[in-house]
Amino acid sequence: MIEKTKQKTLFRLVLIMLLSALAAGLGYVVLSLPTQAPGLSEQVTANLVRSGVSNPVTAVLLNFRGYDTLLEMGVLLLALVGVWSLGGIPEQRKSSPPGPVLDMLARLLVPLLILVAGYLLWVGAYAPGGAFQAGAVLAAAGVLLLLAGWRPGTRFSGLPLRIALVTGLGIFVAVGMALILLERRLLEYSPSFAGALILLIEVAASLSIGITLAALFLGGRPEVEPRR
Amino acid sequence: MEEMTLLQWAFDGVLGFALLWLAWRALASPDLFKAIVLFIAFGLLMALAWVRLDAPDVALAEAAIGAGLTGALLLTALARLDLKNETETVHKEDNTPQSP
Amino acid sequence: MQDIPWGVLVILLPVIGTLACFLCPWRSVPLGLTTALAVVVCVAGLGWQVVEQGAQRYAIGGWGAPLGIDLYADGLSLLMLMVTAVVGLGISVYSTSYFKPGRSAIFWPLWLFLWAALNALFLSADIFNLYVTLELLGLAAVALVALAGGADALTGAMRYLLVSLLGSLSYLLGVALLYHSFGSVDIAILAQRMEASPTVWAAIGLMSAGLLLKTALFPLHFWLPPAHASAPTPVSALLSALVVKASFYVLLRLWLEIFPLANSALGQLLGLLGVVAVLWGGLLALRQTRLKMLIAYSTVMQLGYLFLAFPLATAIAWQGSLYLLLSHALAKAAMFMAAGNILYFGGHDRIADLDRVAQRLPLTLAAFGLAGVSSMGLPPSGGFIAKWLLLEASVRSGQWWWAIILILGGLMTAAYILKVVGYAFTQAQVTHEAGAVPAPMEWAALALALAAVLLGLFAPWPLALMEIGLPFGVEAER
Amino acid sequence: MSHVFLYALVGVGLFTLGLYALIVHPHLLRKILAINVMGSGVFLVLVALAARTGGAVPDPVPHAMVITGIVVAISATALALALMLRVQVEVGQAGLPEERLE
Repeated sequence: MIEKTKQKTLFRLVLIMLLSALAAGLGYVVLSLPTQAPGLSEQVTANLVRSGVSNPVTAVLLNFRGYDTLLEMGVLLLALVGVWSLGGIPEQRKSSPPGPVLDMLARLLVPLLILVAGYLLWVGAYAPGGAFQAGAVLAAAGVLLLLAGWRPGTRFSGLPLRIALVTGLGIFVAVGMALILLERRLLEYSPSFAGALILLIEVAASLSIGITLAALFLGGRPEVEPRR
Repeated sequence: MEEMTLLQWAFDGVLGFALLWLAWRALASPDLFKAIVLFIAFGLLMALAWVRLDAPDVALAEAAIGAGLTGALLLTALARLDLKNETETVHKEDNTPQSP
Repeated sequence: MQDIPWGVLVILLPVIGTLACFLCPWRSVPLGLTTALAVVVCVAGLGWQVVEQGAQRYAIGGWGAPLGIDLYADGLSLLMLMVTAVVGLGISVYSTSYFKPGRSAIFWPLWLFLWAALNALFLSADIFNLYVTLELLGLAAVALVALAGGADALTGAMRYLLVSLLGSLSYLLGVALLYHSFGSVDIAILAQRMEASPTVWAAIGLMSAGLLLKTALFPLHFWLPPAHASAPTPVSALLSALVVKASFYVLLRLWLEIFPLANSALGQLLGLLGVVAVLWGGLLALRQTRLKMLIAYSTVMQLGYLFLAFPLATAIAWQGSLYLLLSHALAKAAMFMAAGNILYFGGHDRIADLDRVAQRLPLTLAAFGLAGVSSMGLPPSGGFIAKWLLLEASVRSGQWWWAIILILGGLMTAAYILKVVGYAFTQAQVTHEAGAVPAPMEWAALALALAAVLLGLFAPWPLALMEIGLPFGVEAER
Repeated sequence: MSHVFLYALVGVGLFTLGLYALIVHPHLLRKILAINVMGSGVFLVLVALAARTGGAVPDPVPHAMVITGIVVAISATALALALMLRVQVEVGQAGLPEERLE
C-alpha cells in the first residue's frame, strides 16, 4: 500500500516536470510570435460588403466559412443522436416538485428569454450576436421550462420534435443544394440575396440549436417513437 | 494599440491569475458539486476575458453556452449520478494534496 | 456531367441520408441502403472527373482560400474515398442482417454521419475544417461503439471519447499556432509560406501527437483493442478499416505538404515506433484467446507498417504505405465480419472453441483465410504489392534494415492466422448448437476479402491513380 | 499590446493544467471538466493572438473558429456526460475499470 502511494507520488512528480517543460516550451513559442500580424482581417473587411451582413464574425461564420458551420450543426445533431442512442439514462434521483417560486420565475423569464433570443438573432447581422447566441438563450428558456417540471407532451415528442431538431441542418443543406442546382457553388450566395439567405439559415439554426441543447439537458429520448 | 495604463495591467493580471486559480480549484477541489460551481464561475470569467480581448461575439457565446448551458448539463449529470456508492470515494479521491 | 460537383455530393448525400433516417426511423434500412448506393455512384463520378481532368480544387462559397474553405481531390484523396465507398457498401449490406429493427434505426443515422465525416475529411484542404471533421468522426465513432451496450463496450467507448477529444484539442492548438504564424489555414497556402521556426516545430509536435493518438501508434495504442473488440461487428469493421486511417491520412497530408522539413529525425522516430508497434501488436495478437481481440491487436500491428514510410520518405515508400492502408482496410473489414459471423453462429468467439467452423461456415472461413493472405503479404494479394513497394524503397534508399521487420511481421501474422484457421478445422470438446448466419453477412465478408486480393492482381490501376496530382512528389531516380 | 501575450500565456497554462488533471484524476466527471478547461485554453490562445492586427478591430476569423469550437465542446461534453451515466449504471462507478475510485 505504501509502495503504491510512493509510486503514485513519483508518477505525479515526473508528470508535473514533463508538463512544466511543455508549458514552458509552448509559452516560449507563443512569445516568439511577431507582435503584429493582420491575419485575415484585411480580406474579411474587403469582402464584407459582398457578404450580406456587416458583423464580420457573422460574415465569417455564415458566409466565408459557412461550410464549417454546416458541419458544426451536424456535430450538434450527432451529439443528440448519440445521447439518445445510449438509452436508459437514469432520471434524477429525487424529483422534488418544483416550488411556486421556480414556476413563477419560469412564467416570467421564458417570454423574456425568447424576446432576447429574437433580438440577438436580428442584431447579429450588424452587431455582436447571431444564431448560436440566440439558440443558446432559447435553450436556456427550454431548460428553465424543464426545471419547472414541464415535459414535452406526447404529441410533440414524436415526429414534430424530430422535425424541429433537423430544421437547422436541413435548411442549411437545402440552401446549399439549391444553389448547386442553380449552377452556383455550394453556399455561394449572390450579394443581393446573401443577407436574406443568411437570416433564413440563422432563424432555422437558432431554433434547432435551442431545441437540441434543451433536449441534451433532458437527456434520454422521449418515450414516444415516431410512427408512420 | 492604445497605451497601456497601470490599471489595465492590474486588471489583466488579476483576471489571468483568477482564471488559472479557478481552473485549478475546479479540477482539484474534493467536492464535485463545488468543482462544478467553480467551473461555472471560471466560464463567466472567460466571458470577461473575451470582452477584454474585443471579442464580444465570443463573450456572448461563452456566457450562454460555455458557462450557462454546460453548467446546467454538468449539474443535472451530477444529480443523476448514483452517489450512494461513491459519496465517500468521491471525497476520498482527492485526498492527496495536489500541486499542479 | 463535367460540371457536376461530385465532391460536394459525396459529402452532402450522407448528411441528407442521416436526416431522412432520423425523421423516418421505421424506414431507415431502405433509406440507408439507397444513400449508400448513391454515395458509391457519386464517388465513381468524382473518380471519373479526377481521372479525366486531373486533381480538382473547389472553392466553397466561391471565396477561395485563404478567406474561404477549399475542397481538394487528388489521387490520394480519391483512393481514400474509393476504399471508404467499397468498405462502406459492404458494411451497409452486412448491417441490414446484423442489427434487429430497433437497433438498426439507431445505427443508420450514426453510420451515415460517420460516412459524411470521412468523405468531408478526405476532401478538405483546410486544417481548421479538418478539425471539425475529426470531431464529427470521433463523436460518431464513439456513439457507434456504445451501441453494443454492456460494461466493456461502454467503458471502451468512454476511453475512446476522452482520447479522441484530447487528440483533437492537441491538434487544434497546433492549428492555432500555424494560423497565427502564417495567416491562413489552407494547406496549399501554408505549404508556400512555410519556413522553419520554433512555432512551426511546436505545431508539428502538437498536431502529430494528437493525430498519432487518434491513429493509435504504439505506445498510444492502449485505447484501441478494447474499443474495437467490444463494438458491434459492423462498427468494429469500420473503426479498424476506416476511422483510424482517417487520422493517418491527415497526418500523411500534413507531412507531405506542409511539414517536409520535419522528415529527418522525427521520421526516424516514427519509423522506430512503427517497428515496435509491429512487434508488440503481433506478440499480443498471438497471445489473445478471443478472436475479436486478436483481430484488434492485429490492427495495432498493421498500423505500425504504415509508419515505415516516414523514415524512407521517397515516393515509392509513400505509395507502399498507402497501398498497405488500402489493402488492410479491405482485409480487416472482411476479417472482423468473419469473426462477427462466427460470433453470431456460435454465440462466442473463444478461439480454442471454434467448433468445426470450416464445415459449417465455409464462406466465412474462406473470407477469413483470404483476408489473412493479404495481411501476411502473400502474393497475389494487395498486401503483397504493398510490402514489395516498401521493400524496394528500403533497399533503394540504403536503409535495408526496415525490410527485416516486413518479413518478421509477415511471419508473426502467419502464425496467428494459422492458429485461428487450425482451430476452425478441429472439433471442440464441447459441441455447440448453432444458429444460421444470414447470407448477406457471409457474402459481404467474402466480397471484401476478395477485393483485398484483387487489389494485388490489378495493381497498375491504383498505382496510376496515386500519380494524379502527384501527392507523393516525383521519384528522384529510377 | 502585450496583454495579448499575457492572455495567450494564460491559455497555455490552462491547456497544461487541464492535461494534468485529465491524466491524474480517475473520476470521469472531473476528466470531462479537465477536457473543457483544456479547450478554453486553446480558445484563449486563438482569440488572444488575433488581437495583433495593430488596428482597433481584431481578426474576426479566429473569433468565428472559437464560436464553432465552443459549440463542438458542448456537444462533446453532453455526449461524454450521458456516456458517464451509462458507465456508472453498468460498471457501478463513474470511472474507468483500470483506475479504481478506491
